[in-house]
Amino acid sequence: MTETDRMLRDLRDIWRIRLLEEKVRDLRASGEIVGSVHLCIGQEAGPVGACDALRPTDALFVTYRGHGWAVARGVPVVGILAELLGRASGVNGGRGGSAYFSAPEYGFHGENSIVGAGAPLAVGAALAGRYDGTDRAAVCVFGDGAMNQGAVHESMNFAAAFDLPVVFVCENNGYSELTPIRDMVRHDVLAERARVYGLLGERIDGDDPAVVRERVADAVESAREGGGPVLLELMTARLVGHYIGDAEQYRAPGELERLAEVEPAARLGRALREAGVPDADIDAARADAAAEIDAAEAEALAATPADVETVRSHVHA
Amino acid sequence: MTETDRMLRDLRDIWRIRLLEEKVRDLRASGEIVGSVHLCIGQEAGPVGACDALRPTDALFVTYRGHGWAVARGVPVVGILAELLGRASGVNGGRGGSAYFSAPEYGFHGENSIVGAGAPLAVGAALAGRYDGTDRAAVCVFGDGAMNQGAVHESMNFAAAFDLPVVFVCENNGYSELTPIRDMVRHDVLAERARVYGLLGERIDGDDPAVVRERVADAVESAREGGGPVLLELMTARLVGHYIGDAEQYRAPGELERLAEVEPAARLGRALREAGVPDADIDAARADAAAEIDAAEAEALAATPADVETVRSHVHA
Amino acid sequence: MPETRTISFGEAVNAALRRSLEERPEVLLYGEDVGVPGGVFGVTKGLHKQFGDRVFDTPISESAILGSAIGAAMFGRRPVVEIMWSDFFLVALDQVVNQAANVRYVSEGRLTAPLTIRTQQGAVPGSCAQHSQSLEAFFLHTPGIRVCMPSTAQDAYDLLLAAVDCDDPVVVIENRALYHAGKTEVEVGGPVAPIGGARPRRTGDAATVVSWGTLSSQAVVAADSLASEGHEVEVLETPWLDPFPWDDVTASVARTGRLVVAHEANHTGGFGAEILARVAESGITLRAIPQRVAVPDMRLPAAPELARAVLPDAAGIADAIRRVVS
Amino acid sequence: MPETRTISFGEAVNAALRRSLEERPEVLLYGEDVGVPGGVFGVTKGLHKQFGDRVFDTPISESAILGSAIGAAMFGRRPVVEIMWSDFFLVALDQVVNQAANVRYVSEGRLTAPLTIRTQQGAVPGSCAQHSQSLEAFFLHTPGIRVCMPSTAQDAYDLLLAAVDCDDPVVVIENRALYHAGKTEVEVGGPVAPIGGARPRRTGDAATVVSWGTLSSQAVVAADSLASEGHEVEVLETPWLDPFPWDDVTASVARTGRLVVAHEANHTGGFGAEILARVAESGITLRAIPQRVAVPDMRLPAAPELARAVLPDAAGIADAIRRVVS
Ligand SMILES: Cc1ncc(C[n+]2csc(CCOP(=O)(O)OP(=O)(O)O)c2C)c(N)n1
Ligand SMILES: Cc1ncc(C[n+]2csc(CCOP(=O)(O)OP(=O)(O)O)c2C)c(N)n1
Ligand SMILES: [Mg+2]
Ligand SMILES: [Mg+2]
Repeated sequence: MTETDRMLRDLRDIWRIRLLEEKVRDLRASGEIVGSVHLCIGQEAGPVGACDALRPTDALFVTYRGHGWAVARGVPVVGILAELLGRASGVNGGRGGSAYFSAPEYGFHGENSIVGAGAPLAVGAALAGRYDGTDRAAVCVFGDGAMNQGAVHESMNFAAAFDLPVVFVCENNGYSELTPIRDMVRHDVLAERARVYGLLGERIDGDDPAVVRERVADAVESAREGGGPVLLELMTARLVGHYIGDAEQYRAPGELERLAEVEPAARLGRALREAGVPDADIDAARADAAAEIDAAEAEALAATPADVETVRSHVHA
Repeated sequence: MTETDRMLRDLRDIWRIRLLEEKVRDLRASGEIVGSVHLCIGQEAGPVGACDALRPTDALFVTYRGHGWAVARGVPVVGILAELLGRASGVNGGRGGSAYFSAPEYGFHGENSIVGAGAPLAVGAALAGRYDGTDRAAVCVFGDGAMNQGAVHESMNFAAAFDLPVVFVCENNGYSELTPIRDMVRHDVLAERARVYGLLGERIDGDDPAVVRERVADAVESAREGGGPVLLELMTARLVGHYIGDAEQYRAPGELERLAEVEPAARLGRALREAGVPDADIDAARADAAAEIDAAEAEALAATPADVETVRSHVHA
Repeated sequence: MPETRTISFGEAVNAALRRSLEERPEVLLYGEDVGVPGGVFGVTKGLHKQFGDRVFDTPISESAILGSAIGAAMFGRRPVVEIMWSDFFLVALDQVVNQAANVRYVSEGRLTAPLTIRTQQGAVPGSCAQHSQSLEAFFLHTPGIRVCMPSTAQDAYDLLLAAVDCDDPVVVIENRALYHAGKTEVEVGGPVAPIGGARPRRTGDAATVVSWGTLSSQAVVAADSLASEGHEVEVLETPWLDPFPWDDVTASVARTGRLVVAHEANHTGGFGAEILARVAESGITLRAIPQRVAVPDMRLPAAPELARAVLPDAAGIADAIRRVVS
Repeated sequence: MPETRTISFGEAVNAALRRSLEERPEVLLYGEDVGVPGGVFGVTKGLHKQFGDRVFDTPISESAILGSAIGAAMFGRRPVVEIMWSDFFLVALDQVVNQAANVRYVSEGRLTAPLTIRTQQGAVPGSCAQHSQSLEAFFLHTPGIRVCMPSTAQDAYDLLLAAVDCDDPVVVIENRALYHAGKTEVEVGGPVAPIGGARPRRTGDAATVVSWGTLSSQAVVAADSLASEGHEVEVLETPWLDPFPWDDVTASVARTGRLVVAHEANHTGGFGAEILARVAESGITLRAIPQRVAVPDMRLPAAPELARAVLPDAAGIADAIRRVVS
């Protein structure tokens, strides 16, 4: 694949996530989707780049802000939308909802709505790989704020002590809910926390899918080869509220305008134009994504509601 | 006070702890003391040096291995022994026992039997000082193994984020119960963990009371003046089992013999002799301590048992 | 100076916090997003502005939040901290059960931990299994901790003040569905009541319904519908769960001979079991088999239709009442 | 090949672990000090030697221990992990309640977490308030988790094998006072039983005593002393608490009309409440007020005399039985 082809594909994949999230926002506004929803608008380059560096057998554990990671991992958009809409055909039949769904058949081992709690699970997935003959790597995604949660600390040390192939991906979008991370730490280069556990840590541009792809690929490879876990801090920004309804009073004046100029879709579009790619191709990346998302929406909306008859099944084996 | 006077006093204080612990061991063996007991034999220099650098208004939170800290902080030995013996005159009337007693009237805010759980409490003591007009510092003591507990991580970051005057004292005795710390971390200079929170960290000789005194005094002063919390890693060794009854199979051949030569009482005795202090003075340091401990034992043994009548009081206000 | 205001549940919490901060210099208020942003539900709005650094935001570190509050309380502060969802207690329950609950007892009162922990819980449409549990039973099995669960704006105000005034650790469990659910008249500024006490929400002789939290209002709805069927049912709300008003409950059940308990927690091991057990132990002869209305021992699904199928509600309570009165 | 061995409770646990590791390559065994040192109580001795890196020590990181076991279980392993004291669960309860318990339900069975968590609990002379709690009620109020509490060497062996075999997360609560308390004949190597089931330890028509954990043997002692007073009492041990043998209990109570429940956990909100509640709901008419024997809602003091004054024992159970039979 040529460099520009890859960039075009990345752009399309970014749009697939962006447009899905915009759709979700609209469906939430219209009341079709109910409950708390955390959009990843602005943070799409991370999942697009990272998932491209994973094998189908690798494990992926993310947070409540996980729609983009699910899409990038290959979970069908219709299954995600149906899940958020509470349809029987949702990836979890409506049980997970926006903030806690999984689709292991696509290598997506689940969102988690407890900050930091996915980290130990990912460590376990990597641990299993030591015994089952695969060389599975596990990727665990969480936010900047999660770095201050005990379970994340324990997981990094545990994975380091046993050289487990875990790549910890910290999406640093500058805020934990409504509070800036810089006010909650004395030293705000979170990637450096890796060093003390004896692992590699790096702060990278989280808004460039090519950078993310390359660094995650290196990290996964090194971890898989026994080099120990890696912590990557993806510098990014969310262009929307923490949850739908967030008044975003914590933003500095002009912050959103400034962010809009450097957000990944705009950046990649500019780069493609600079590389001489015709506008039509660039527009097509978005249009293709839009067509997919629109079709998925129609299909999900038409799907049958979650099955009340079986609501009590699967509590136990 | 001259340097040698101070050394003599330190030696006597080390012996006060050592002989208390030996007494406790004997009373445990004879069945007068019942239950799990964690001795600090070999680790006496830490408490002796550190407590000397504290003010009466400072806060001190330690672990189940806390007898030595209590003694160094000024808690009467008879109150400690009575507590371990389950006497009404024990510092907590027998409710705390060996592993969970406190004596706040002496600035000893308690042992804790949950690994790492005292750290957040110490942070709170320091936090209170920000509002109550004191410039209280809080000292929190835990072991090497506790560094891998989530609550300790959260506490260091929390204290760092708010520049709270907390001195975290990690007594690195090489083992967590029966497991060597080096096998449980990839990078074993634990003091370096401080850096990532933006705090000062230093690994020091934990078996020299003068070194500990000086470094803790500096740390407390810097923390008190707003310089942020400090982590001190006191390199030390316990000369006995983790608990009474520990078969110590994890020891390397000759380990205990090697340790016996560098343990703090022996070291300080040698240093005093080298400084020309007469043997009689050196022996008196021990004899004074022995007299105090023996008297305390007699008094504690003669004390009335814990009061069963009031066993249900103080569950609530 | 007592005064009546027409305010929401959330505003009542805010008013109680403001008053506590005003009247007691030793009160601190902190937690995730409670300071500058004024709380994710807007409940602590304006307090950071008014009280400066006595009201602040924290890292996402529940063990440090709870533990530091205990430590500060030992040293004369009276912290009011927030755990944003009761589900999040579980990452730090040690600080409540092994630390806060023991401070007074083990030290024979030499150390105390007068802190208040505000949280909120319950299922609302769309909330996932990790954000919808009702966990009061965990605290009610932890001696040394006081627990309340206000469901009216008046109680949100009164109970929070009582909690702050209490010298024991108190867990105040609010409910996010109630924060902005409408305004009612609330008397503010009156004397601070002691902890404890029941709230008769409706009187009657046909049966006793005991409930707390959001189900209290559902119990009243159910009782009203039973009234239209000719059965006047007593609804006893028990917003204080520890101390629990055992005498009020047994007195009512002794009169009615019929008992229904409704809670939003899971059935097995929920506090409803304790109430049925105590009534059995009281020796009262019931005239009908006692009933519990609760979540049928499961995790809660996110889809609203699914959740609705298993969450207790007025209809379920009415059915239970019918079973005891018929 | 079934065979009978005379072994201690601790050795029975060891035998079950060894067999699990031998028969199931997907079993891993880990926790603090369980590997090279063979466990702080010596229960896992020899297993690291025999099974190498399938048996290992971990950092003091309960969240990582539990969470990694869940993650590994999702990927085909069958981890058996240890939480050294049940009190220590509280630093990481999230991983049990918010994680393990939800895996199967929320994913509709696409993901599962067949892990076993071994722990031990209870008060022994001298143990402090942070090392003596009985916390089974927390797990029993958490749907999705199975819970058992063996009190005999045979059950220590059988139940652990059943737990490892079970496709749900199972919490196995042992007791450190029992590990080395003497040897009994244990049949090892037989077929693995399914989870669940009651253990009648004594038969009689005068009353039913339900108990688990260390109090089971105390209940038998109490019943024996009542026999000498002319009352033959049924003692039903229920080492499986989830699933709980409700039918066995109600059948026995229906026959005796008299119920005593004894547990070492605190009274209020203990599982005894659930049993009294279920019996009340069963419609059985009791011939005496049901009794609970438990810790009287407090923290536990370290001094043995103090603890003895409040811990339930055979004498207390006998008194309770006397209250129901007289
Ligand atoms: C243990 C726990 N504490 C608090 C919360 C509430 N909460 C949900 S998201 C969030 C902020 C997380 O911030 P960050 O880790 O930076 O991730 P982001 O949302 O920015 O992606 C908080 C505090 C939670 N879900 N779990
Ligand atoms: C949360 C928790 N986990 C486990 C234990 C059991 N435990 C008691 S002491 C100890 C070892 C602690 O090692 P370290 O921190 O190095 O302190 P040391 O005992 O060497 O002084 C362990 C694992 C505990 N008390 N609390
Ligand atoms: Mg963030
Ligand atoms: Mg150690």
